[in-house]
Amino acid sequence: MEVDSLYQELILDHYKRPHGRGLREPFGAEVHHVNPTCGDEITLRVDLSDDDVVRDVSYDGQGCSISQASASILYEQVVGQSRKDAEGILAAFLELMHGRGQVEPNEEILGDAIAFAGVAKYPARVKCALLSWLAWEDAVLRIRAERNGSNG
Amino acid sequence: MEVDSLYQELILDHYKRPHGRGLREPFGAEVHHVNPTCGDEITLRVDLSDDDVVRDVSYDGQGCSISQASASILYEQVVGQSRKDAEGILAAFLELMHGRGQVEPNEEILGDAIAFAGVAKYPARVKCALLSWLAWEDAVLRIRAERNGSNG
Amino acid sequence: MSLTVADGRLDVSSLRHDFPILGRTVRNGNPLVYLDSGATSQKPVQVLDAEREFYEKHNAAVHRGAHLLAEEATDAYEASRSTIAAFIGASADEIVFTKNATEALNLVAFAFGTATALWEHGSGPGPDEDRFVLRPGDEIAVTEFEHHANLVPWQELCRRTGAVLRVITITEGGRLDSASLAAVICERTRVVAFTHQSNVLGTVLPVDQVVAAARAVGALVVLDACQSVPHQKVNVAELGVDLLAFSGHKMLGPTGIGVLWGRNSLLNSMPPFLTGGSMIETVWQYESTFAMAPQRFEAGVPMAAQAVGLAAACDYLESVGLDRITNHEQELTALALAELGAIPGLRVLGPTDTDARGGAVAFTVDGIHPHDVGQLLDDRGIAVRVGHHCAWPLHRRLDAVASTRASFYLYNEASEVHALADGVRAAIKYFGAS
Amino acid sequence: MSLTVADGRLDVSSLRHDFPILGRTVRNGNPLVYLDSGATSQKPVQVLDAEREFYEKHNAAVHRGAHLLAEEATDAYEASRSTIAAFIGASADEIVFTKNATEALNLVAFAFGTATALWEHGSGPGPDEDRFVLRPGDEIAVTEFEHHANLVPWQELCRRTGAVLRVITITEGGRLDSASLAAVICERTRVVAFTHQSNVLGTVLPVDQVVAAARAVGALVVLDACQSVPHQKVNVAELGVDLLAFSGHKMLGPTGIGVLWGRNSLLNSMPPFLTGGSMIETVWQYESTFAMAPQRFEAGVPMAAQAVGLAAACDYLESVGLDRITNHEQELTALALAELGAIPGLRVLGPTDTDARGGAVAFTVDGIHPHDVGQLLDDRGIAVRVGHHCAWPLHRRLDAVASTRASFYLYNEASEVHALADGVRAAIKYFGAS
Ligand SMILES: Cc1ncc(COP(=O)(O)O)c(C=O)c1O
Ligand SMILES: Cc1ncc(COP(=O)(O)O)c(C=O)c1O
Ligand code: FES
Ligand code: FES
Repeated sequence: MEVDSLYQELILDHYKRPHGRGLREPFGAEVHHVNPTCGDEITLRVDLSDDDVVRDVSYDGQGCSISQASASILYEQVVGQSRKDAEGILAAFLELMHGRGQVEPNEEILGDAIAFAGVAKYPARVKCALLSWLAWEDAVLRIRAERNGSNG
Repeated sequence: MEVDSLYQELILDHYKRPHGRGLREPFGAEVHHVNPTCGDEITLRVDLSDDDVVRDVSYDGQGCSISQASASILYEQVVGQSRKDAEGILAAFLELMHGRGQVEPNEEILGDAIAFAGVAKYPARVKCALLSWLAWEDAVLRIRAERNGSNG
Repeated sequence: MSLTVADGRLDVSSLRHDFPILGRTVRNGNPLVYLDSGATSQKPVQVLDAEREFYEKHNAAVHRGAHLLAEEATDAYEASRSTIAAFIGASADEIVFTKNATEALNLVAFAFGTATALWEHGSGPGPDEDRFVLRPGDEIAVTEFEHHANLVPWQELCRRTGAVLRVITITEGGRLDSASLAAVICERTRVVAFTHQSNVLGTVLPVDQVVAAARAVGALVVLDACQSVPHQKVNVAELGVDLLAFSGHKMLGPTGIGVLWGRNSLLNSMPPFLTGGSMIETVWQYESTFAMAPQRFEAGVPMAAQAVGLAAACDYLESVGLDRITNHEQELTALALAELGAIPGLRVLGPTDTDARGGAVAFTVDGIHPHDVGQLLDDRGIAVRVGHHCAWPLHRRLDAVASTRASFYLYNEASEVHALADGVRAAIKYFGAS
Repeated sequence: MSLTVADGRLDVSSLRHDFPILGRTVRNGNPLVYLDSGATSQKPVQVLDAEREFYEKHNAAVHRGAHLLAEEATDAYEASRSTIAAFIGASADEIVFTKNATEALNLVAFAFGTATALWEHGSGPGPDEDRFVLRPGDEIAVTEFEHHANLVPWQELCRRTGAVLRVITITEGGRLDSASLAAVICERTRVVAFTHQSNVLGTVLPVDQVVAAARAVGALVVLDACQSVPHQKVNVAELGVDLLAFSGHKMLGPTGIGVLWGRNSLLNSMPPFLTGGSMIETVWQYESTFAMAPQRFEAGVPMAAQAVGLAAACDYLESVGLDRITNHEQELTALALAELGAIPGLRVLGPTDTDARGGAVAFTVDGIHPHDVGQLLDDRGIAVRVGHHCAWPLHRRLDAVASTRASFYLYNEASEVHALADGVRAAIKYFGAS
């Protein structure tokens, strides 16, 4: 089935047994993102250390297999990374998702997130895969904006 | 030329030498009508005797050959008639104009106005032919409304 | 055309030949099973040919020219208006062309907004328009069934004017709640806007009951007929509503055209909406007066080719027979309700019998997201809709984030319903749910 | 396609084969001489084929489905947006599809109306939208050139909000009056809305001059580009205006589609206009939030097939070459000005040379009404427009009740200009005037 390229084993695994799910303390920012076309939502918290290490990403919400698995893999990939490195992963992930299946995924940077390569061929599912990642980006931006605000 | 059926000799004559043109006293009502598609206008006065005879129709304005000739022929046909008869002419004229060239004109009722039979085949010109006639109808309605108003 | 078989039922396999897209294969070389007509319908060649003929032979700006082509184009456009009017039992001067049903519904909401703004600024409105002025305390009623197109314009109107939005609720079984209807409609109600047929649950609403309640308080009745006009004989004279909206693209017509119906006198009492060319009577440098309806609401060069296409769609539907289409859809719906209803873990949203119910069947499956169900169906060539179907508050009310929806039309076959049920079972197996 | 001849000029007789309607005969068996492209253009088969292919292969509701057809339809729709954006030097997220230019201009006027109403009712608007709030004393400036579509919406906005309409006048020669521009634009000016090219006089307005005046006082600049985008290379980045509108049907595209261009950040600061499906972010029962532009302004199922057709029209125009089209039209215009100008009793309205002037040539003939001139031309198969061409105040300004207008496009030939002049002379003879 063509659809197997979308529903990689790894994605189904993360979907059925998500990692890092649940909202936890402490956190620097909490965001709430919605996918307007389907109504799915995610609440996501990011804890960023003073020296810019992603200490935790915790989340809750509802959504399809792709969005749930994507949040789980986001957790796996970015927690413990420096913010810079995590942003690099995000950039590579965005490029992959918007590549319509034409972009060669970089496994070194993406790790397990390369399992989403097949999603890029299903434009309607790209938003699913991106829901948690864009929430993460937003949360990090807010933390930094707040820090800059209190600095300046 | 096909267009000769539109521009009957009689229409061109009335256009070049309009009858009854100019605004005169006395009058029971004066109306101002506009053809929105071309911007042409007519000011028209009707004098209706107490026993419902159309004593005068006087008019002024600008417009194409069809509208000018039509006003002139309106004047010819209805002045001196009873209101009832004049309304009969109007009804026959309206039927002819909306007949798309399919309605057999009744010369007995319409008189010279049958020259407009060809106009019905040019939908964009029907409004031209009707401009003065509908103004006349409106003016008569107003006179009667006023009479009823002062009666009632 | 002979589109029926001996017993008076639809000859579906014949009429499918009129729809080129239905001969297509999709993913994995599967033949297309199109069960998404609730979103938009497919188009028969008769409609496409009519549009093309207009462009190739008669195209000109309508109501703007005096040359032969302009006459022909205007004739084609106005003849289409008459055809479409007759299709719903109306007369031509009651039909306003819009770009879709959404614009038609907004037109009505903006009539209230404009009349109110003119009143507030002392620059009108005329006495006729008074009916459209919203004053403090005035209320607008909608139902929980509404598509966003018949909800958000009213929310926004309330924000712009200070009017209050009230909502008539639905029962557990997915029917209009009469008690709520009675409780919501009151002397302050100025408009009752509701859907004829739910695009999610298929529920056909009791129009006469709502009309009676609205009439009792003098409220204007606006009907969203997007899901009824394509599927059943709708006669505006019998419905008793004041204004009614539907879209061309859901009834075999082209994209880019919708219809607002209203009695001519009512339309003429509404302030204009979009302004510009062709909707005017006189234009001065600082002010203008406006044409009578329907021209008053058709500013600019209109979607003439699309009107011609929509008229061809009406002709096609008439030639097939609306009643036959309704019956055919009911059979498919009954089958779908039976087949899907038998699947463990599957919950059909809304009425589970075909009583006062059209052919939209939305459902959820325990443990599988609607989008994942839809994806597996898509992989088999089955096109359904997933999500909230532009009825998000209704989904919340039903405790469903989203649903999977199959919707039927004249060209669908029983075999496609079986394929749907097979596909759902396969999806359940694939995701190892229930 | 090889649409040019050796010296780089247009190969008109070849490209005419792409336009089936041009092979038609009209009254008295005369071949059609179509000189009414200013009202609407004819369509090449490439555009008609593109639309038809969309319907026959990819039709589905865009941005609403997850199945293959819906993906393909969405792709086709969004790819069309990119093509059309590139055509005017913009990016895709700056392009809003409307039903025609009239809707696009109304959208802008209603943004002001809505922001003002929300402000007055204390229900918003957001800080971004403040730019669109009109307060007592605020002014809106237009010019005497304007088409009703860029005049009446502003008149009506003033009626709804209490803002004041100001008018920049024109010179005797049919050019924008710089002194009037300087006098009208002031600190109170919030919007300057004007046409790029007059649909009556052909005058091309000095955009930079108006932009400079508007910028100096912080006013928003709205350009009606209906008569420029089809005929010359328009690059929004170079123009410096804030918002720009044009129609598809005047540039070889289908009826039923128009475009509003604006920088994405500006579009996002405007309140929504039509509301409903696909333009929302979240919908609750009593309130909603909205998507970013361009989706924010595209409520309901859009005119997808028409977007595909318009993109095909852009491709066609590009393949012919906009510069070549401009040159070709200039040649025809020069010829028309010379031939018509030589006819005794004929008065050309507006500029009589081709300097900053497009291919609309309107004229009056002493003693013969424009409609009668047009009728005689029609009898010879020559289609021109008669009347005020939706620019009534401009005609009053020129002391003309109406005029006869010929307008040219890529498919017109010099022989057609001769036919026009012959026809006018014949009309003069027919009516025995001058
Ligand atoms: C200068 C100008 N502005 C606006 C319009 C309105 O365009 P549309 O009727 O396509 O909305 C036109 C054409 O009718 C025009 O020529
Ligand atoms: C019930 C209902 N109302 C309104 C609409 C809006 O129609 P359109 O998107 O064609 O404007 C739809 C379809 O999308 C619908 O199903
Ligand atoms: S369907 Fe909602 S996030 Fe995937
Ligand atoms: S053209 Fe104006 S009345 Fe005939």
